[in-house]
Amino acid sequence: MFEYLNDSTTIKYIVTIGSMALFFVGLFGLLSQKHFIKIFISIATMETALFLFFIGNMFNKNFTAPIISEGFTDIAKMNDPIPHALILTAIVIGMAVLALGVSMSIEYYKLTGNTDIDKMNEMRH
Amino acid sequence: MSGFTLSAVFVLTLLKLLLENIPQSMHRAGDSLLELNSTDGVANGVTTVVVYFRGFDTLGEIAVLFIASLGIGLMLSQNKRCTIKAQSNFMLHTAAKLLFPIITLYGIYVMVYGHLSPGGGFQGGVIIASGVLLLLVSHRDFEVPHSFIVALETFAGVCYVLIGLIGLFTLDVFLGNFLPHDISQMGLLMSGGIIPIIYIIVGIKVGSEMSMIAQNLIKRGDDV
Amino acid sequence: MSSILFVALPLLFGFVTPVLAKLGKDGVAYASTLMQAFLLYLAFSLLSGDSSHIEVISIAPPLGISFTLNSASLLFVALFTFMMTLFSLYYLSHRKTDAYKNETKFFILINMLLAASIGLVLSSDIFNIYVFFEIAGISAYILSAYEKTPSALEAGLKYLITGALASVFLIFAIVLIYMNLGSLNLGVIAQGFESLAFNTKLLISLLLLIGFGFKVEIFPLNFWVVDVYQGSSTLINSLFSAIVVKAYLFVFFHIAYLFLPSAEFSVFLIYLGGLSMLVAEIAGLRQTNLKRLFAYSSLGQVALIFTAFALQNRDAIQAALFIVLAHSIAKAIIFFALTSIQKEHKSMDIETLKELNSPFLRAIMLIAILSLLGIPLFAGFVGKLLVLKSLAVSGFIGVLVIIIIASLLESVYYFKLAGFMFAKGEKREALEIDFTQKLVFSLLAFLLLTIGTMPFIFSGFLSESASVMLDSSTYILNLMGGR
Amino acid sequence: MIGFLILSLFLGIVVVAFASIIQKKLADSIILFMGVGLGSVVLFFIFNAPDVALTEAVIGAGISSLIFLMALKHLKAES
Repeated sequence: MFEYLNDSTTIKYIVTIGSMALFFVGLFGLLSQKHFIKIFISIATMETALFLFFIGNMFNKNFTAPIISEGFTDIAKMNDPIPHALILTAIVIGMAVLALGVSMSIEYYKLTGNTDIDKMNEMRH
Repeated sequence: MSGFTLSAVFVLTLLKLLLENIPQSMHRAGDSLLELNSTDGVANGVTTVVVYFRGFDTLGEIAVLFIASLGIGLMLSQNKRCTIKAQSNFMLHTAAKLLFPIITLYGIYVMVYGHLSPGGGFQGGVIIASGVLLLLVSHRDFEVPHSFIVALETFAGVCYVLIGLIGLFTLDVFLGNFLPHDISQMGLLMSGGIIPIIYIIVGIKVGSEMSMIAQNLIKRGDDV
Repeated sequence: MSSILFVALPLLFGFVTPVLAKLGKDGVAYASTLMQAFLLYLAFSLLSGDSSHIEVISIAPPLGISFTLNSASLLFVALFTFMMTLFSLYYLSHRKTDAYKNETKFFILINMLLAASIGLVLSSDIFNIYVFFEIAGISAYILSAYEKTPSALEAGLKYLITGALASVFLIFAIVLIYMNLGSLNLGVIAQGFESLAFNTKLLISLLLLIGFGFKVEIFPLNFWVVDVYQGSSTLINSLFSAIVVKAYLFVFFHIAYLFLPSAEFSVFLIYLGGLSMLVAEIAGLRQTNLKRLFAYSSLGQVALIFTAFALQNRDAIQAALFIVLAHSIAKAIIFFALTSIQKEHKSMDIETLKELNSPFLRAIMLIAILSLLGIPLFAGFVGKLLVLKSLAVSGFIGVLVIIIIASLLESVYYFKLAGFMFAKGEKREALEIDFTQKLVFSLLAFLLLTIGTMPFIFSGFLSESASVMLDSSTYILNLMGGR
Repeated sequence: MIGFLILSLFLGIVVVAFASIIQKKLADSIILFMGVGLGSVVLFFIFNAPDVALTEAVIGAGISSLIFLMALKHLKAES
């Protein structure tokens, strides 16, 4: 079904356009939404978009996962493991920052009753 | 709608620039890494990269988790803890008790087999922490033993740096693989020298940090 | 071997601190200061050693992460360890009366900040730079929200959101670099960067500029800085101003010298720097809160350093390094002094300076302000003069005029400040400063005067650092040879 | 087949992400965000990156959504 989509260049186009669309959704959310949680969701969406963009572009459908196991020992036909390692690191770091942000916004809400990023103006009076 | 226009213009420009020259397949650092990978006797290429070739990144990463957990503890700390309200549903209570050992076992499996199959310290640690999370949600009076966790995370952090420094002094390489890592052992549990050990240490660290984060977020008192 | 220690020791210290806390809070405080003093000793013994301090360390040699310690990065490492040690010394006496809550966590955070700043400067691997970028960022977010007042939390949140956004763009740039060049090592990237298509080069440079632009506080992306300075506690501002920004500035230009797409891009950077300085000084004019005012002054000075670095010739970089030293020292003095004042007066309004009754503090602050202003015989003068000179030599008369106008605007509010400090009026009781703090202040002021009166002591080393920073081919050679 | 799979997953993810962003009720928004995480897990798996897929499953779709949900307990639930 839809065999013409299986070409590797086409896959790269799909990945690039799709992940940039996701990036756009995140950026749009960041610029248009006000609630802290929404802002953090938007940032997480942007990050996910980049991860998909990277892994998807480095993907070769004729290759295998970079794990040597029975029947899969041909090193020349494995996907590059470095992007996987980088994205692994980036996912964990992104999660840590988001968790910190969420806890800060909880405290901020407890103190001021405000969840709106545009109404953060403790210092303007 | 100005946000919509702005982000649309930005992303369309990005897309135009990106689509104009999609990178060709070429020889990348990862390919040479894969060739070297077999000399370490570790089956999972990603594990070799994460723990060995880019070990300093992983050290930085657990430092990030450590600081984040510390910061969350700092932000949400207060004298008043969440009081025990209604006892949770009996089914939930029992199911959580039954599931927790299984989740932990699975987490340990993912952690220990990180150099042979997908998974490893991060994933295993987080899986164990999600088991703790389940207990925290279902058992209102359950608390993660604080001093035990502190001891655990300190032990893991210190071990990581010390193993790195031992490598530096014996092989002149930070995180050098000073334990025997024979290629013929590949695929066995005991293979890969220090790599599985470090990944287990990372798992302990990640698991304890994530448990603390979960505990702090759940047990935060409801009002000020 | 030693360059790993600069990062590994503070990290290790951070990891063991929760257990060290069992010894008592004083134990942690003294141990932390001792550790920083040891790093300072290490840095200075390297500085005074033989002149060619080039050291490349590869972790997992063939393809792993490399660290490069050369004259340029050593200068910054020495500056950071020096500033951090003085900060700890100041805090040691400050904490007797006014300690932070949960002090052990505070010590962990400042040591992590130190490790990350040093790591940023030393690292020769773009993804490793991202990791240190995040460590420095995340500890700075927590430090600025440390006091958990509404304004501190607001500052922390603003810092965190902009920082998270910056890291998204930085990851984007790294992703594109790896996709197009197949490596993360700065040397390999620098070699291959020239051969890329123009659009890709432009895209990568713009993404790097946006990513680092948030952190180096450059004009359209610096809206968050002032609020962060005002919301965070005064003592911590000295770290932001003296260490964190400097680390980001060094990394940004270190990368820019290795792969800048074209000469037009660097002209763009020069104008951006001039514009940022002008905007910051105009906005600084009508501030009445001391922290906010000095935040704007920081923005102005950082923009000046940015312009000087962007000129991309040896004299300008030497000038930039002079301003880096002068600005770090002066801002440390200012924020330490403001901490002492705030402890006594509980207010940061500009009017409090009128009531200040401490001839010592007034004199010290005056020295710092004169240095920031660029009065002859003070440290700031040397750098500013050299920047203006190299701008004139390179033919950027427009930027030269902008910077002179901005400096005049700057002088308006500095003189206003000095006027408030020496105004006649009711004084409070005398503000006592204890011996350690006096020592710290005097050492910093002495350094400012030394740099100002005898710049030739430093200029040799600074010009060597400048040429090392600019000389990318040697850097690449060392990096590749280190394998 | 693989191209079609990738295309449809991307379409789904983008639509779900957009819904999650514009959703007024935060609880719905977070659940939809979990959906984005799940979709990307499948994509990562298709892209021969099982390690990343596992990480994204436990962290991206698991823990971080739970963190958001925990936060919801404390915050105003409407945006």
